[in-house]
Amino acid sequence: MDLANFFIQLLNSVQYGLLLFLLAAGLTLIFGIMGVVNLAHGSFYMLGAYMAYALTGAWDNLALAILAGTLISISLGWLLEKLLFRHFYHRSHLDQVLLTFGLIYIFEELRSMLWGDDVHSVGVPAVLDWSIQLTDTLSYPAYRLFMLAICTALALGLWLLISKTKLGMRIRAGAFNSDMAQTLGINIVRLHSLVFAMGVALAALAGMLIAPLSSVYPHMGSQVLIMCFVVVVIGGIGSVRGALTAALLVGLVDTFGKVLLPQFASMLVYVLMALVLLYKPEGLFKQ
Amino acid sequence: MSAPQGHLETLPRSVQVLLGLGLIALLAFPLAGQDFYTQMVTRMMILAIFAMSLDLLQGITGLVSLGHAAFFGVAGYVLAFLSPADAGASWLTSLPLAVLASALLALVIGFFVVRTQGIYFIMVTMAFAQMVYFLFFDNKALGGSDGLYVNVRPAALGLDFENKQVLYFFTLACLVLTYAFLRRLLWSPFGRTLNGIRLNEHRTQALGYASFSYKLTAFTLAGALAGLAGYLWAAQSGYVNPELMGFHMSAHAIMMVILGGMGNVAGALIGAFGFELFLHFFKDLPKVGEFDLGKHWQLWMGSLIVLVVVVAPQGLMGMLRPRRSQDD
Amino acid sequence: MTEPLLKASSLSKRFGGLLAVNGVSLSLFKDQLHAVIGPNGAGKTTLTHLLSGDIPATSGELWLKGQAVTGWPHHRLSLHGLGRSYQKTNVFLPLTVWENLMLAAQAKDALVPYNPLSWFSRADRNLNVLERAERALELSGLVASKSKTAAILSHGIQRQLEIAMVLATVPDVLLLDEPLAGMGAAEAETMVALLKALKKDHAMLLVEHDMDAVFALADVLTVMVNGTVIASGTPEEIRSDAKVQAAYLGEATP
Amino acid sequence: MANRRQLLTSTAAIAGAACSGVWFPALAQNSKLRIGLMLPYTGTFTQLGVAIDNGFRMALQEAGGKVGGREVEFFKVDDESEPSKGVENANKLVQRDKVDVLIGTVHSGVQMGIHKVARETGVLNIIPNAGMHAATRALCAPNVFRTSFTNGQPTQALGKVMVEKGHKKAVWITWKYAAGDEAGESFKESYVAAGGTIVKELGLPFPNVEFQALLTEIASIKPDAVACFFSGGGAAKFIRDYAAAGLKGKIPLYGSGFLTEGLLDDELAPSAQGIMTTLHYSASLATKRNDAFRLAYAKTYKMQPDVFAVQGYDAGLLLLQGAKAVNGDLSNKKALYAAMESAVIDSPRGKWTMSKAHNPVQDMYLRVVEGKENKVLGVAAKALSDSGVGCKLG
Repeated sequence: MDLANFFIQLLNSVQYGLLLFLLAAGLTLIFGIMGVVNLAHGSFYMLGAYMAYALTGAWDNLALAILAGTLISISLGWLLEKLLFRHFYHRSHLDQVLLTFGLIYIFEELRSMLWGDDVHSVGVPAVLDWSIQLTDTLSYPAYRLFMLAICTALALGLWLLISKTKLGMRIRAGAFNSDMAQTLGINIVRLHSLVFAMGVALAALAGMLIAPLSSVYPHMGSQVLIMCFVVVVIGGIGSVRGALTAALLVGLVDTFGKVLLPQFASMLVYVLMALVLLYKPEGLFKQ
Repeated sequence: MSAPQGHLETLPRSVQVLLGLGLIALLAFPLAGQDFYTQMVTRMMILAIFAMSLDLLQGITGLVSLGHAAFFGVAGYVLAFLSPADAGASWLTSLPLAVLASALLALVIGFFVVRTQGIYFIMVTMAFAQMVYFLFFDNKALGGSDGLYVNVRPAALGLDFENKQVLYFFTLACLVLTYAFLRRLLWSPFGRTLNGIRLNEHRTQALGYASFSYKLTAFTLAGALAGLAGYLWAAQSGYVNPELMGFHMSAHAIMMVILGGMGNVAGALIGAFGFELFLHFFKDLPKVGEFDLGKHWQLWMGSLIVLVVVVAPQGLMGMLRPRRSQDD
Repeated sequence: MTEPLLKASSLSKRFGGLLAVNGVSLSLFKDQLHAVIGPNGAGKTTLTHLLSGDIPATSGELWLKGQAVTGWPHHRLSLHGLGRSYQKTNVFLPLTVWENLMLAAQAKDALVPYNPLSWFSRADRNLNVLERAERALELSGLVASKSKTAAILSHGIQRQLEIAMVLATVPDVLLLDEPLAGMGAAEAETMVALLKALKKDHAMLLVEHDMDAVFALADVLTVMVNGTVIASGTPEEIRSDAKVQAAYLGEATP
Repeated sequence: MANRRQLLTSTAAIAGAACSGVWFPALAQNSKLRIGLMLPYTGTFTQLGVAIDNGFRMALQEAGGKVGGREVEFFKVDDESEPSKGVENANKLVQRDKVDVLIGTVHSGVQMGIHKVARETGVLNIIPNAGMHAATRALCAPNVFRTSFTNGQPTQALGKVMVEKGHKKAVWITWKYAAGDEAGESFKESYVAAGGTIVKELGLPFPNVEFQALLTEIASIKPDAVACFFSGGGAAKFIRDYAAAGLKGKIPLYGSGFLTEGLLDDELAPSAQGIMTTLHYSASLATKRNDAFRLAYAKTYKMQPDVFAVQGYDAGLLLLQGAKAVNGDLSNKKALYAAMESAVIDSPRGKWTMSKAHNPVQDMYLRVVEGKENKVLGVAAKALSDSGVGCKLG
């Protein structure tokens, strides 16, 4: 592996890491900050991807589709929080596991009834449909560079929101001690619906943004689910900075694992997770 | 489940009667049932043993393992490895070896995972189970992604598992023994201490109990019992594959235990039978006019699970237990 | 004086920048109650945690019944006769009083967990465990609420249960962290009587704010301020010690 | 299942249903032929399951809905592509519904479960897709026939083609699981035999679809060509990433036909132009038989058939021929199997016959993606038969 190749692989690992952060961002809110074990996170990601496919099919404009899709997923998140999740904040993690496992079944079937079971692809918007020549044989798709920018912006935005803004402070207070936050005049009920809706929207947004890169197919959510939990847990539950660091770390291990240690590639990420949890039982950046 | 249940060892009358009747039904069942249903009920009993083994961890010790299927699958693979191509291995030797293999694996993994707490325990058990899953999935020598056959089912002491009735009653005996052992455990000093660890680990240590070795023992014991269930599954189906130790199987076990109602082992038993019966029921729903109900079994199953967790926080067992006033 | 049951020398605990306990040395002797007083944040509770092994000391040594026990984990010290109660009630709330006591009483000669005998024997049929639990029940005056669930007991009775559970482990050394906190006058009175009775054949350390109880019970008094011992001696010596008065009892009394 | 009355009634109900379900094969002649369909109706391979189901039913409809002169009754089981339930679901059809023939399935892991039951109960099993080698090699059985392919068959034809096109140094890439390994084995055999050398074999964990790292490796190795095995969503993504990485123009991509089969929609086609694959079928196969089949299928099901529909259709044709030879009495196993072994299937993919190990001996077509079609360039391998090594049949 010569130097140029190494740097390209490094770029690949950073790009995959940021992609993983985008995927796990919604989970850092719902699972990380609100403490709800949300196994249905993968289903929201899948719904986002299918919405991108359906809406670009109708309007042939990804940006518009993403806008509409985000609004739809925010209302879906808000509705789910109101109907179901509101009653589960003080329930044990096991109840949340059971609830969200049931939701996986429901969303998988709704997707099959609404959009069928075929494999689809979503077009890259024309303005981004070009590549930069890296080496004589390899070029780098602009859409992935665009994704690099989007994910970095999202990471920065989420970190700023959570740790620097008043709303962020209220969210953290609510998560840390919701009863105390309530007595200080924070409307916890509205805050929880807002944060939950944001979490669902982020998961769906990830689905819509990544759709042009990944194709759209049944059960795509379940393949992503475990990796999102790995990222959030390694980073330290509730820490946005932790999730970003962990995502980059997993991106590194996965990318170079495939190239250098192919026969152990599939186990490396889990070895990393076990090592982190045994060395720092609360993750890298425990609050 | 919201407020931790204190009394695990006492079972309400209605549940005891239900279990008694259930046992009689299971004893009589093979005489009436056709081969397929005998095998179906055998499978339910195997899953019940698996669920009870997880309940020892989840309901009694308060350790939620999302990787319990690793020990279930490994025992099945041990039987596959020990089975010669054209003859049945003797279960007299292969069963203990399989259970021992699962116990050893549980001891090794337990030594690492038992020191973590809460959510991190859930996640680290999942990580180790995925490692075991990929170890078998990626290695041709261990059967690879398509798995291995148990060519001829084990037999010993005149009990040949090729005969469905024999395996049915052998599994029933294992079910009853496992249930009795775990129920008895609840009354033992070991069981009481595990219960204490679940309710308040810090004070349990303050009283003089080395909670680490208690939790490790419970984890190993649960791994061994899961191995028993995994061995029987492999003996019954004759085919083992990596999915037996996959994430889905571990989540399935957690579902059965929560659905049934945690802690007193009977909940896990009822949860296992209930979960499987509902699964079969929804899948065999007929075609009503143009709308094939059976095809959308995932919708009905998902809705049922959500309904149970919203309506019955204590699981199915909660519904059987009369609303007890606090100071019983 | 005979060998101290519990001896600590220059125990310290640093939390990052804060030196919560700074080089504290003290000894507890049989049939003697050693009270530790001081303003809030003086490090009294942290000291009890260092002695009981709840938290590891940054430096310093510990001897229990003549044996060096520095760095021993919490449960091992407890098994060797060092019982402790907690400032914030720390019992098994969903269990009844009797079940709490049985679990405490069972610890003394519990088999190792991986010994199958401990899986099969009946916990509630072990005679000396029953006897220990019964004794603790009577001593702490909880016979009336024996089968009540701990969660629904009044705060005072829960504090009594806290002490009863320590007694059920039949310790030689007793560390009591504000046993009278939040108790009504009557309950406090019975508790002081109980503690006085316990002084016989136990070495006791009492952390308490209730000065009447302290001066009624203490054989030796130690005053801590900001993590260090500023004075130690008989109650009379402490009462007249200038340093104590300046730091703790407000203006010097005439 | 909440209370004891409900648990007991349902257990009794099952027992009762079981007794009434008892049925005597002796009355086979006039009663309906029981056909079991065990296919993925949910999960990642649903699209394939539905295509096979459609193709199979269409074959029977075209023959007047009768098999060997007998009315037909269908029994469906959703196998969810879940290997751990393979044996259980197969037994549901064989032991509970007492089917005469079991058509199934797609996923190799589930096929292992079916194969176990087929070998133990002797039920006639026609495999419409799963390409696992064992079923028609070491573990072949007289009552098991396959109308699709062995995992290695398509790539067996690929080696010679690539060498003929002047690609002496190639990279092989696929998922590390059974189907990928088996496809890789036979590609290596054929490619090396034809004089090519495999510069590197790349593999990634199944079902990981993050190809970027390995595409970078390929770009740095600069082989003459790349050969691969991918299918479904992963295949679509591989094509997009391969094109997006600029490799499309520079390093020609070859693969087993499943890389492009049924995936060439408006979004993906541009990235797939020029990809050459070998498969035993193509939608643009210009034969009257194929056109008639495609027209009938489009009319009946309002969608375009793919190779999986053809494999389901051929399963129907095979069953029809076998049953006709024993005029419906499937219990006459010897004559039935003899007829099926010697059957000549007039399939939309072209006529094919059954090998000794009960796997199709069929032409492998070389196809290239032009527009939204896999245009047929010619026959890459004439009447290609799987080695069937280790099979003691015939």
